[in-house]
Amino acid sequence: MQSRRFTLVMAAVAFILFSFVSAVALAQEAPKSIKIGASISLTGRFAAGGIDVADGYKLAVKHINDKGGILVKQFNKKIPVELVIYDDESDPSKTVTRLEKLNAEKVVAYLGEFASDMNIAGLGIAEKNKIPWVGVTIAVENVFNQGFKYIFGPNMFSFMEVAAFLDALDKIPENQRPKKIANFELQVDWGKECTKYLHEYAKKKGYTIALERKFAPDTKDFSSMIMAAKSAGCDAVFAVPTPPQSMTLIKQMKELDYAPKATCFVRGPDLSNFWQVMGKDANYIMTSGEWTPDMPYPGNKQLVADYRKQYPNKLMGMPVGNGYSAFQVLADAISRAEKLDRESIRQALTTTSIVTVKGKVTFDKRGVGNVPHALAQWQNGKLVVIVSPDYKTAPVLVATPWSKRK
Amino acid sequence: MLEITGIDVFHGDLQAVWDVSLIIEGKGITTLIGSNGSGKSTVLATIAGLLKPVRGSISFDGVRIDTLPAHKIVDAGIAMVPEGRRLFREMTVMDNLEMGAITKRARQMKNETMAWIFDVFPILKERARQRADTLSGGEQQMLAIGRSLMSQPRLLLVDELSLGLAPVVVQKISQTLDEINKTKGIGIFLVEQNVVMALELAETGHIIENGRIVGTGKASELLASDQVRQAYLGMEGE
Amino acid sequence: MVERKKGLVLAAAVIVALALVPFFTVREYVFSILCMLFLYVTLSQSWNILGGYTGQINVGQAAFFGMGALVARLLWVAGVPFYLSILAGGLGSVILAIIIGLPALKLRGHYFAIGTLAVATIAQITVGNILPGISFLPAQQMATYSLIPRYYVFLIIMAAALAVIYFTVNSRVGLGMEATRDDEEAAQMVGVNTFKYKMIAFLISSFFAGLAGGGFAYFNASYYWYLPFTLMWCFEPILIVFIGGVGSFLGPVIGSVCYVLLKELFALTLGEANLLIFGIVFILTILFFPKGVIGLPAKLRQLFYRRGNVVGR
Amino acid sequence: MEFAQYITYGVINGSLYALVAIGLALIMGIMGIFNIAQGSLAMIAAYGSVLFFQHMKIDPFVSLALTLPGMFLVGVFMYLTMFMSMNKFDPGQKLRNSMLVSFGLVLIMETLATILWTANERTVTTAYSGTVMALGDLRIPYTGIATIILAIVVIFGLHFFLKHTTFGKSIWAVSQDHDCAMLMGINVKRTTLVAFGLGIALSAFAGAVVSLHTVSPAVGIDWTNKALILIVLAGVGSINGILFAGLLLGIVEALGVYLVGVHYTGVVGLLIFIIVLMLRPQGLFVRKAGV
Repeated sequence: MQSRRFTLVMAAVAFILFSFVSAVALAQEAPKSIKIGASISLTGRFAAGGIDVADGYKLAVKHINDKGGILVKQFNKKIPVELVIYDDESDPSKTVTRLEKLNAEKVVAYLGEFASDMNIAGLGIAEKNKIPWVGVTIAVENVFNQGFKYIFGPNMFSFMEVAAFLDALDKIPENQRPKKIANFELQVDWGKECTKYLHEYAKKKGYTIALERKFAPDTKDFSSMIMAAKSAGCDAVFAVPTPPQSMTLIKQMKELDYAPKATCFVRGPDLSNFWQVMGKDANYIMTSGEWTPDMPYPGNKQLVADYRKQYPNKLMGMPVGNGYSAFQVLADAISRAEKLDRESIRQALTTTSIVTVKGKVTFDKRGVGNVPHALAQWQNGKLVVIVSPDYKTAPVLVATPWSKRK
Repeated sequence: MLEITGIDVFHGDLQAVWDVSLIIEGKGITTLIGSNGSGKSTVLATIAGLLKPVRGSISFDGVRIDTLPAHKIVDAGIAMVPEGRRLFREMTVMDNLEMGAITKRARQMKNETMAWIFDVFPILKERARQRADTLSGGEQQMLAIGRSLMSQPRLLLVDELSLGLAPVVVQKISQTLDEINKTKGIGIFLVEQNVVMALELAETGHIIENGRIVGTGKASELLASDQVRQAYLGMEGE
Repeated sequence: MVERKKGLVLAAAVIVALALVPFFTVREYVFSILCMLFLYVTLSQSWNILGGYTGQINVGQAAFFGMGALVARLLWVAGVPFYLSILAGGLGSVILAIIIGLPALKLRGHYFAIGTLAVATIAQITVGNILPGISFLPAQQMATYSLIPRYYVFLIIMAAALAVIYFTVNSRVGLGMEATRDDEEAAQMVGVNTFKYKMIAFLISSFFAGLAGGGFAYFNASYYWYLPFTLMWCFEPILIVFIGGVGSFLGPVIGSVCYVLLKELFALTLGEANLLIFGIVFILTILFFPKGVIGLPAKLRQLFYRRGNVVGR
Repeated sequence: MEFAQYITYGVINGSLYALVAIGLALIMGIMGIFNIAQGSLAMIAAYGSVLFFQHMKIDPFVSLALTLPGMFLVGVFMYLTMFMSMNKFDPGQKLRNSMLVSFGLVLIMETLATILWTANERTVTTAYSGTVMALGDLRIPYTGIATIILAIVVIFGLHFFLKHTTFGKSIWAVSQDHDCAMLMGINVKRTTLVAFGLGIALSAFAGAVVSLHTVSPAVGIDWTNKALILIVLAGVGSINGILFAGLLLGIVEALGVYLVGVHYTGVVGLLIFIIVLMLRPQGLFVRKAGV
């Protein structure tokens, strides 16, 4: 009895397996459009940024296709874009199979996703499949020191965030300017890089790193770090916490009555709902200003208007603009490539120079993007750009002690 | 009066009781004897509502009870002392008794009933605040009986009273049961492997074998019969 | 016995047929998904020998999977041939299992389960703190990266795991394991050295989990060092075994096929709601096949012959 | 002084851990159901608190009046549709299947929350958040004080309910012997239904406090993990022990920060946990088995 079932089940397993394999093998499709693929976390831990990025891509595709698509010289006509997005469930090992699936569907390029866990797993696949990858939030410079040829990062990097933060400090009048910086280092490669550059740039500009403390991505209690910074007399704080961590950090800083003149949390406060959930405690907090709805670059107004129309209930987060911008870069490269093969598109990407909704994007030899270094600050319910190389910005506000805030 | 008419009962896919019909008089002491695995406990569990008959019916004082859930059967006046006592081990003696009086009818008279039970089993009063699993075997059996009596039953089902107890203790407890029956008029239906004890205590006896009733009669007559003596008392007939 | 032989022949035939797949298709997607499938079969079967056959619910499989991946990757990137690296990864896990197993296997039930979960969490945090960076393949290995050798590595690891575990559980050792699972105290009383069987199962389990980790390290072009230590690798093998049927040899195989392929299918077709639908299907499966998918034939038989109606337990 | 401040946060964190764990402990200890969706239910309840606060300005501790019955009904629904059918299994299989089913629930709730409320982190910032009671240099946040009080009241309240009320005792009786409870005339179906609903309703307390920290759809499993550690630390079936286990873990984590730094907090807590497990495998607060 037992063994009969063994045989039966083995046969069933074999059958299911082979029908799956053959079904996949037979599903060939002829490309009638420009196929671009992305594996994105639509569910799970990283879905917040993932869905925003996907929305940015989708809106950009819609805008291009409304105009008939991308002009491809080889065929001398406009070809519409077909964007294929698969969910990787915030699981990096799924990213690999999704990207291989997209490869099998003959996409001409990959678009990146939000969370670095997935991006890191994915870009190796892009490199080995020789498919150009236009990232959206790969802020780790080290990735680009590996000699990859197909990876492009049209976004702000660790060193740009640090530079923008110090630029903001420079803009504060001499008599009020913070001098001693507390660096809270997140124990991931991005945090390590930020620390490296913070030391390098601070030295150049005459700031001291008076305190350094490490924390992990799952840290939920920051009281010890805050107390240490307070007793070391640090009047500026820099960190790249996760979004929930930046919320907890601010709450605990208030509880422990620590209000340094400048506080920069690169992630978290850039979320559009940050003011909504944190209220006026978010005041004076600085964050990445890579993209905001108010930026005066061409096309940004329309992006914001169309997004608000399409998703009236959603707040517009920074990843939407970043996604939109990344797609603009790719579409530009495709039209300049004049052909629809992956190698030509890669070639075209290396010579990118386009003004997107977040400003001008170019790439260096490694694929590291050069984008405007911008920093933003929450000022009375609005995320205001305080540092930008391209236009006049609002003044930097120095934080007042908690007890003096209303 | 409990009337069982032609019930078939299954344990999963296995049939344990075949077409059993019994009449248990309300006032007296009745016993069902049989060897291990003969189906006698199954009959009891079916009366108490833990198992449901696939065919046949059970009624108590004219009311059909086999369709009721177990806790309603308690409400209807049938309480069971389960095999192996099954006390709530982590609770005190008091709390165990309180659990016996959970039905609405019983709860109203909880204090009076408890006083009576402490009367019947004075040792329980002494141990009232102790955890049930600290009692001796005999005390545990008393508590189990007391707990079931808390529900103010008219019929008490007792499953394997003598299991794991010393003969003296069995003797004592069965005497108490007899008293309860005589003074309070609570009917007792006893299921036992200890055939002699059961038949000496009971007025009427039934014999079950392989899930079927094979004999019925006055307890004293059964005790003397060859059938019982050969099968259960290990005495060869001459 | 004849039937069992037939089953083994069929199993061998399936393995051989799988080995031939690369000759019929070159689609890398097929390989990548089959690689994941083999990985999950290996990992869940390695969990099954300890959890299913010996009754020790290990919720820390990620520690052993991760250890295998860590050792293998470090050695491989340092220039050691990959097959040696992967073997070393398996041994690394075994060493970890010896260190952890000696005290941990004295724990029973929930305590062993949560204790191993704690070990896995500690491993994840520690590796994340010591190696916060990314593990890249050297550029020249990246340039020659191909999925086909990875496919065979996973296939071989899976076949080895299935064979070793099959013959172990069907031997005298297997009987000892099952005795340990069914009633540890009773087994001890009749003179079974339950600790020995638990340890054997634990070592086999960790070895193949480590090999699977090594395969994973060989498979991924770039990843974070802590990735193979994430708790997902603890939970998924358990789920898969329970879906398929715990303590049966084919359970993990069936569970993996259902879990990996169904999830993939849903993710490709259903977009944002795919986990919602998967969750519902998953719950319905568990409710209707409480003993796992392998209980399906018994369930059907029961439907046809069902007569008794039992309430209570 | 700094040290006292660490410990204060440790106590606050530990109380929150205990609040999350208590519902799981009740359902697991009393009913033998392993509900790994408990953290996700706290997540849903926390979203309830967030939404009530955002749209109607109702304080999370006040909106408990709404989230508690709401979660109770969720529990009743869960029990009737999924967990009731598991009563016929033996304890091992019941534990196993309930774990699997609740894993499915985790997936469903996470995805549903993402679709309904986006995956963005939320938090409730009330007028009093960030305000503290200052004892010299020691600063104790009022939300922390509320957390500690809530944990004490809920856990001791539950303990009292189970030990000293008739209905509580009957829940306890059912947990010890399901069939025998039936024979006593306890309406087992109703009792288990209410007990399960109660266990799920307890997640509303956790949710209210979690909403003062941060909540996003994926946090559920993290909270469940913490809760499991507490349950084992306390001993399965122990109710009061959960509070002490929570405080112990919170304080040990705080000490860990003091000794080795923030990034190893989790490791230190778990190492202590493993040591406790080796020395006292039945749990810290259980003599034999019992509530």
